Amino acid sequence: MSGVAAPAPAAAGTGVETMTYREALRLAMRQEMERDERVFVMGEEVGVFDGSYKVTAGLLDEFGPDRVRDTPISEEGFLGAGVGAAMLGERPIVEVMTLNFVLVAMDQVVNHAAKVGAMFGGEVRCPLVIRTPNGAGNQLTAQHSQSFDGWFAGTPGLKVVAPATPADAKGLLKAAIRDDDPVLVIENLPIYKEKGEVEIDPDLVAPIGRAAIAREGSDLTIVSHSFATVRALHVAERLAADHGVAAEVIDLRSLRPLDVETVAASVAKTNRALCVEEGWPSYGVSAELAARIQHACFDDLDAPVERVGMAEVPLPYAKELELAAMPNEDRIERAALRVLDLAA
Amino acid sequence: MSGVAAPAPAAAGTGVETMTYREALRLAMRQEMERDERVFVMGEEVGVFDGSYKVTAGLLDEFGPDRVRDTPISEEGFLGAGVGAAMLGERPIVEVMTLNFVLVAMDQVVNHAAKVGAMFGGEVRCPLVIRTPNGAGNQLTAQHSQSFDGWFAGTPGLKVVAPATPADAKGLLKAAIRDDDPVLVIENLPIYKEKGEVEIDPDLVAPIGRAAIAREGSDLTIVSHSFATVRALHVAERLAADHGVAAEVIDLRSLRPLDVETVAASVAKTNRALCVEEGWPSYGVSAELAARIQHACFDDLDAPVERVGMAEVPLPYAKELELAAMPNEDRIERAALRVLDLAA
Amino acid sequence: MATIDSTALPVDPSVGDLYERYRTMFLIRRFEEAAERQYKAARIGGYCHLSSGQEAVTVGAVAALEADDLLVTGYRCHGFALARGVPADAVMAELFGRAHGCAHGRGGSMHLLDVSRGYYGGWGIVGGQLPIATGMALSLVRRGAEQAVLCELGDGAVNMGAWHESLNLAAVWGLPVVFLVINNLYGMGTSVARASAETDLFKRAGSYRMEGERVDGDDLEEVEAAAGRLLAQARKERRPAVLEAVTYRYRGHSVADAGLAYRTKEEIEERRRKDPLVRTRELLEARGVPAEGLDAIEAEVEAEVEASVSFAERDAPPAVEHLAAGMYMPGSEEQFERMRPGSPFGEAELVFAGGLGE
Amino acid sequence: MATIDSTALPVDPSVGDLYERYRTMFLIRRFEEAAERQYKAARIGGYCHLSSGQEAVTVGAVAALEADDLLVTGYRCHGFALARGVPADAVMAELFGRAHGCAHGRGGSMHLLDVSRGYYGGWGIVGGQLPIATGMALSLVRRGAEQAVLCELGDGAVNMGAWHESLNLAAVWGLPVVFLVINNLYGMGTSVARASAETDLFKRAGSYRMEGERVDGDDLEEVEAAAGRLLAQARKERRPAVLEAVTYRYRGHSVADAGLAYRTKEEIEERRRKDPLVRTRELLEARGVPAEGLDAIEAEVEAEVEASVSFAERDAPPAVEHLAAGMYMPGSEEQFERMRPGSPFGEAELVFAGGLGE
Ligand SMILES: Cc1ncc(C[n+]2csc(CCOP(=O)(O)OP(=O)(O)O)c2C)c(N)n1
Ligand SMILES: Cc1ncc(C[n+]2csc(CCOP(=O)(O)OP(=O)(O)O)c2C)c(N)n1
Ligand SMILES: [Mg+2]
Ligand SMILES: [Mg+2]
Repeated sequence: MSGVAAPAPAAAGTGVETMTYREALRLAMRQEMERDERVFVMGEEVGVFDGSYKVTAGLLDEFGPDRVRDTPISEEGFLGAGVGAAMLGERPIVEVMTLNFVLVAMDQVVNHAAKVGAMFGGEVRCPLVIRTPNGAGNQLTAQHSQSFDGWFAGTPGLKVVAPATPADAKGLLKAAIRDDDPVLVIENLPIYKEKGEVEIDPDLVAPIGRAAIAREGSDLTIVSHSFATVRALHVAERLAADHGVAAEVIDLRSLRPLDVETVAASVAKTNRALCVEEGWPSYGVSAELAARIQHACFDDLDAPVERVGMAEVPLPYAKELELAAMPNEDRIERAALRVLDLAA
Repeated sequence: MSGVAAPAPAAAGTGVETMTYREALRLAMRQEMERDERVFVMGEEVGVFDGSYKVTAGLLDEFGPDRVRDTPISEEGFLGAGVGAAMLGERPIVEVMTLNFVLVAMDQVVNHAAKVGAMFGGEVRCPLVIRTPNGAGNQLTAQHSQSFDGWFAGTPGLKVVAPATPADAKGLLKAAIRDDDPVLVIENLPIYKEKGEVEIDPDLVAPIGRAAIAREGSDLTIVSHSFATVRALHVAERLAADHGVAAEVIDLRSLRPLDVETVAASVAKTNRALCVEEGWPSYGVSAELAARIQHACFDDLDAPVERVGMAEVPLPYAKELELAAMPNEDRIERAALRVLDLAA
Repeated sequence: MATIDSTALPVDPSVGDLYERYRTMFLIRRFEEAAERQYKAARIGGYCHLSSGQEAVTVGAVAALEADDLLVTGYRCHGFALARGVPADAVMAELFGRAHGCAHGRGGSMHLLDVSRGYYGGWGIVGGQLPIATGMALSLVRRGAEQAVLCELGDGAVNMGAWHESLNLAAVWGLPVVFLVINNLYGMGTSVARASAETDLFKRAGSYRMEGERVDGDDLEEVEAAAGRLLAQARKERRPAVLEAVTYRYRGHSVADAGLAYRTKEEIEERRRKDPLVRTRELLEARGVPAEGLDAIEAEVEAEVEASVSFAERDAPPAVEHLAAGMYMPGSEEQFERMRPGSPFGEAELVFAGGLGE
Repeated sequence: MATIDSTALPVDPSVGDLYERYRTMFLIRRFEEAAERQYKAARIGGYCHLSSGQEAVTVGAVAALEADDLLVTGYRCHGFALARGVPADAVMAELFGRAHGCAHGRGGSMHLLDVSRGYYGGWGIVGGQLPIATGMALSLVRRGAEQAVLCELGDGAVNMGAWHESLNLAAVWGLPVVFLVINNLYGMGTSVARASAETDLFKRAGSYRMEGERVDGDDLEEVEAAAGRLLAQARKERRPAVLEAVTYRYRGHSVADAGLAYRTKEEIEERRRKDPLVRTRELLEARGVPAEGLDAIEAEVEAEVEASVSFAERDAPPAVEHLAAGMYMPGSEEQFERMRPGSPFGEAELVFAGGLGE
């Protein structure tokens, strides 16, 4: 690759800082762009506008317009351009404003990026990163509130991660950038402002394919990813306080590969499982989880696996309807009590 | 609707004829086009070329170019045009050459057709039919062998049917055309040539949302749809002949709505379930099935629900690899024996 | 709606029309200002895309529609709904997410509609409305109707694949649709020059042997005349067309955007000096309409807008039991009946028990 | 590859090039005839899209590439692979689905490639290759390379949204890519006139202020000259362009299509009379190359094609244990390790045990 330098030694940096999820993503990009000239960011409004959700704020000033590239509104075109650049060995990070808009570029993701490795017999690779938030909230309505996470996780050839904490946002985005395969990094709208501790160390990378035990417990396993993990942790507190129940929360972090081992080990201990997701559960991520759990833990389960997600409607605008439709903490708690045979 | 007449009484016709799945689809379209002027067919090569898989053969001659409309290659455009026409009360049948190509029109299907009813508060409807085959076979390779059935079945606002027999191909396509909501009719490439008995009666419509018991049995429930049902029936014969096992085969016919009741009743009887699909099982249709079964039949199950589908790779070209990857009868039989605790 | 004292007006009937258009422009401006206040008071949620500055093209283009023509737009659609005659009450109630909103509180700001007025929405995916408008035009041809579709989009949307596919279909099939490109110089923070290789957007019509025309989008009469001519051609000769109207949005992309990261205060100020409302008012005065008559509009419109806010405040939110209303045609419940057993979702009650109708 | 007895040839070195091109055209013709026979004998599966009749544009355009330029095509790509120098053995083995095929038996007829020769595939979704080629051109700019990308597509593909988005990106960013539109008059059974509102396809370049040119695609030298000029501009001035080459495919869309439902035998016969192979041969003869020298090619090429068939026959199929080879980068197995427990799929062994490398 003439003209584009190989990775330089990582910039120095240590310690732990409290920052938002959004800032953690930005830190990951800055560190990787400093480290490796092949990394560049491309998408609508990532530059002059500082990112429509401000994730890329300041990067244009720091890295210039060649490496922080504003695009016309044409997701199919620029996402496909990311595939092509990646096939030549670049490390493009393509930001799509929200997961809803990936649908206009679906063919490039599923029929192209995901196929490069296998279809050409391993002769060429596609180290592309696609970053995009899923999720509802703020009354954004039917066309702007969706979570298609499972569709991509069900596509061989892709890898899919969905960090739930600022630390994982940094670690997994860095892992995705360094990965030699196409990785979809699912962010989330309400989670951008969540804060957490993040290790600054530029060499620290979170492993793809490893779930985390976000909270230990012995009575019930709640399996979740992305913002649902934030909800699950709150519910776990409520369950402890109000019902004396010790819920274990597994944060999947990665949807493909899926860490069934960690989930199964937890369920083997708690004997009860609840799967929570931001998207529609029918044919969604929680379906795969329930299917895996019943298979891996058939003799361990004391109750059927339950699922909670978005109500199965195109999300309506009115606040009252939106709240009722979302996998809110009340609904999660009620489902948990059902699994625990504590339902009223 | 000035100029487009309301449904006329159905053309006479009775009796039963043996015909291919392809012919049954054609019969359904002919009958509905005769009955209702609002019905028209649109897609690539549906007219002059007689359909790339010959489903629409002869319709252009019979109904003329206004009602059998060849389109440029622009799925997003003409599928969206179908949405618009349907919103004005037409009954467009949009043929997409294969399900793989729906990806370039995904936004029109999921963000538009599926949203019309709810997003506009019921003020306008979208009685659109999308017909398209899924499936692999014939070495069509990674970009032409996919089954995304679950993605659409997981989209509130859509209905999804997937007939496995010529009789259901006729009955369900007619039901889809008469339905007031957008319906995706998933056909299948290898199934087009399958033959079966079909009632000619133009008033006969198969109900959406009702699974069929394709074969009765007491030892094991095999749940499948589309071409997987054809495979499952063969395997059921083998299981009977070689192992004395009486397998019940449930043909789902409809994926959204999903007839959980029929599946659950069968599993309550057999205590064992195997889910088979043409697509990738991870995050696929069989995941939802296994999740539903473990929930509805928790106390009935004597073994974990098993799943068989396409190997989780972009389908390779070489015949040997393709065969190994497909959910072929050997693989289904082995999985069935596992569920039955008869595995070697 | 506006009560014009005809004795105070010159005889030329076209002045009456102009007066009416001016009033609508004014209504849009004041309505959106009120919407912004309500948004900031957290009584309106979601995105809120204002069109202040774009009133002339909005009102002029809609004025060129016949009563039975159809209208399809993007998400910046408050003005279009009002111009098409959707009552301010129904629009404001929709922004408040209330039951008597024009989409029964389901659509919000981006998904206004009124089928009784041939307005088929308010769509939120950039470019997504183009194939739909094209299909509506196809349906008009199929039934031999002498009607046309007006399809609004922004300068940013012309770079989407849907633009290309729709225009080609419309042209190759000869469909009665006019694509109205509102070129307000920016798509979010991206100027036309940074987004489009051909900055004369109307010229892109040439790729489909389609007529393309550019007008000053702040000149109400020019917009209406051009739209009228192209819509007539569409209706009578089934010739689709592109009409590019150059204008400006004063506010940010949405209420959440200050709108200054990508353009200067001076640029905005300069455009404000050429405000289409002022221009139109000057036109009316030049044609002899007394200033008092025009001032009267202000109070009248303000009362109308205020009334819409109180209407929306008083209107009830949609009932949660009807969460799934509209999703499927009533009657579909039976199809879904057998999905219930083993349903692992707490919301099953919502979807089924509430029924699909309202 | 071709051994030319230079004593038998005139001194003009350009004749040597022409001779070489002619030989490649001949190779493509014979190779595809053999492929068709093997397809009918069921030794080749999938789709099989032949390009007989299109050899001049294929060979002329590829001849204009520098060694380090890049090539991206659609699915009708046997000719492009051969013209770019991929050995007939590797192409035929791929069609047979064998381990030493250029895509190791994974891609088949539609997904040929050879990265060592800058040929990045053979893609099967109409229009899908355009954004990818555009991104490759972007990468060339990023690294300051004086190289260009040639991206082939058909007349049917110009109506896809991906065309529009890619051309706009290439133009607005100034990318070194030439879009070669092979206009063979039909996309499957649909003529250009029924599919495209603008039938002079090259004129669509104008929508992006891009240069567009049309050539006789059966005139080898005209194609090569135009492609050479546009590629040079792309490399040196970063000016993308459209080159439309009008030609004809003799055979059906694929081997499964007789190709007669949408066109007449007479039309095909008329085009065959102007066969680019004959035209190129006449050119060589006119420039003094003796007929015997040209006849000799035939035997030589036929031997090469036959050898490729025997090579493919003898080559082993890919091992089933390596079903998942290439899907993920070797090393990813570890990431997938914890997906195994509870894996309900009989194929887990295939995916994991076989490993991802080969
Ligand atoms: C496919 C898609 N991509 C991105 C967005 C996010 N988005 C909403 S509006 C907009 C800008 C559109 O600009 P323009 O077409 O000029 O219309 P304007 O906002 O100026 O009215 C963008 C990028 C979207 N809604 N849909
Ligand atoms: C998006 C998409 N739609 C449809 C098809 C099916 N298809 C394959 S080739 C083809 C015709 C393409 O015609 P053209 O671009 O003129 O190329 P040619 O076959 O003439 O080389 C079609 C419709 C496809 N592969 N991809
Ligand atoms: Mg704009
Ligand atoms: Mg062609």
